[in-house]
Amino acid sequence: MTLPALDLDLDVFSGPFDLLLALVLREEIDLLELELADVVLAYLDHLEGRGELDLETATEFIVLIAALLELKSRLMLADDEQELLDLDPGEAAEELLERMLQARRFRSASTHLQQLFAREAGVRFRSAPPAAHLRKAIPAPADGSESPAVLGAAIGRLLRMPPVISLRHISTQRVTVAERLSHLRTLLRRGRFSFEEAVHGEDRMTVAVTVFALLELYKRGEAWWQQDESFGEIAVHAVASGRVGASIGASAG
Amino acid sequence: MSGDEIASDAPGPAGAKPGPALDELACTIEALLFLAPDPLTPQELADAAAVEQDRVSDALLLLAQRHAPGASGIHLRELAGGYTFATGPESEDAAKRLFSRPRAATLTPAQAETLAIVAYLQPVSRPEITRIRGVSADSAASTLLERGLIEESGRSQFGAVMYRTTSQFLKLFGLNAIDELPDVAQWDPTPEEEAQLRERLLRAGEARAGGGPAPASE
Amino acid sequence: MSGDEIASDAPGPAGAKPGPALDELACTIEALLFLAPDPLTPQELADAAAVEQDRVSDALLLLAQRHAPGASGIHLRELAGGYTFATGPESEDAAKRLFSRPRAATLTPAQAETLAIVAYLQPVSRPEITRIRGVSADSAASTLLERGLIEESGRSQFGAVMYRTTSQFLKLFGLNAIDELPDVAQWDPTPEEEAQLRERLLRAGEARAGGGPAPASE
Repeated sequence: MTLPALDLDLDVFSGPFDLLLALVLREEIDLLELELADVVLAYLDHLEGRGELDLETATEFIVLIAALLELKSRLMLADDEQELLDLDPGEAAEELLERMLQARRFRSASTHLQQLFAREAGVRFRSAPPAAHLRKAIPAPADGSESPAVLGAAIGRLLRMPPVISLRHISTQRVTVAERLSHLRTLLRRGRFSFEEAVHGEDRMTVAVTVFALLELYKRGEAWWQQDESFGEIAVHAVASGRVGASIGASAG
Repeated sequence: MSGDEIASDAPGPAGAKPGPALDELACTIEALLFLAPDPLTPQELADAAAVEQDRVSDALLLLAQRHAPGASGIHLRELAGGYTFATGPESEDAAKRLFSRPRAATLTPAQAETLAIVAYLQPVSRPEITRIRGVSADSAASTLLERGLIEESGRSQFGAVMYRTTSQFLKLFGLNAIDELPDVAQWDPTPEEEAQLRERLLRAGEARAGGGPAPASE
Repeated sequence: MSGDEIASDAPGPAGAKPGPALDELACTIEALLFLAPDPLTPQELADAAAVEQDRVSDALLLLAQRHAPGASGIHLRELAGGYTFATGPESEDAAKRLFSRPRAATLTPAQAETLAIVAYLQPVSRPEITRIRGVSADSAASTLLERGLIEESGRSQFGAVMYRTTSQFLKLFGLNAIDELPDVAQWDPTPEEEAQLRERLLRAGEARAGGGPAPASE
């Protein structure tokens, strides 16, 4: 199996994993709408269905999902992210714990609400309007009873710009598949390079996006790769025209 | 829990007749007549309760006694070939007082905002209002239309309905003409900005609607 | 469940209690509760009936007996800060057949969670809800708005629209007031569980700081 073939059926997306990644990276799917835990569960189900663990794809999956998690947490933390990055592990754990407890609190409260709602099943209210002659008794508010200042104040509130969010950190992190594709293609002109060369010194997000760009190259028949042992060097080869196929089938599974 | 029915042993007043007890079917028919906005025929009642029509007739007899003038404030009426509940003349004065009490909260925050946008920018389209507010203004706009405070005024070049305020609006706010609206300057957070009010409102609205990458800022 | 059940063991009116007779004031209050679309407070009832509030309380006690489950298909309920009439589950099958639609859609988990956050933290903004849930609440919030369970209540200092629950919410969830919801802290873990959780998080944090590969745990 290849990871991209992992089929997902989620609230906001249904289709193969690689398409999901592409849509997230192109910002066509809002990462905040995506329950990453569901993606992990789908993957575990898939593994269980196969009955064996393919280390290579498992590693790939972990790298990609970790990248998504990191990206998502950045999105969620946004403006106070800088401070959080400076936290020591203890403080970070406290912060995370507080958030987990809060989420759990309201998840339990929602269960309670569901029970209240179920207890009221079968209760109906009359919705017929009162008779016309009684409705006529409803008085119109007096002339001049509203203050125009209410309208001016509303416009004032609407004119207020939201505080500017610092994008400094995120924008330095932002890396697109297109960029990584062109980087890989440059390297490919040599015929062959190692994955380590392609991502040397880069952050994890860039590594993840590079993996994705590599998958894209493979899909388009421009490259194939080879890894002789787990966690060993990954050698990426350009596909000479005319020999698409055979060696790919052998090495990219 | 207080959502439950309340009960007590208060004795009934000496003179009045309690009317007959209701069986299960009569209770069901009573519930249906209470819920339905229009009269229901015996056939409709029989179908809903899944019983024969003559059993419905028996139940209606019980209900007619229970809901007779003097025994209840809700009367069973036969109207247009069907049955319905209605209140009688003896409670009309109280009903008129009930409906004529001044209503609290004349404008909700969403309505005030929508009305302000229409008042200051008119004519303005619904999509524009939504862009400025950052959230839908549909139900607020519908209520304002119903209350006669805004009205349609043609269509934009893209076919969206445009709104303007009405003379009813001027009366409610004690204005002689729309140019008597107060100058926004005193509420303007950045009065030094030169651009048109409309343009500035749209820009702020779009910034609120997610110019940023995240739900940050709260 | 079907009407057959009703047909097979209909108890004669002999067994059921008719409830007390209603005096004139109770009849008037009964009429007012029938006419009003929303729950009425004892004060509103007293004003409309032009009597003292303690007389209204007596009348409500009579009505509570008359309109108790088993005695009537129309039940007196204390909801959303006032009194109102409603039908109960025993007539739901017949009502479903008559109106050919179920009473109300259920709540999805996302809607219930969003509603819980609004109910406990109101007024609360959409970005705040998203932050707590960890996933966007936009579509859930829109549905709750459409269903009249939440409504706008002004804007935060940063310009985000804030939400609160409505009296429709209280009505549909069988609550008299929002403070009838249990303290949210009751669902917090025990101190031991919390300590364990903290320790696990700390270990994960140290592993991460130590430069190992990021553990993919959410």
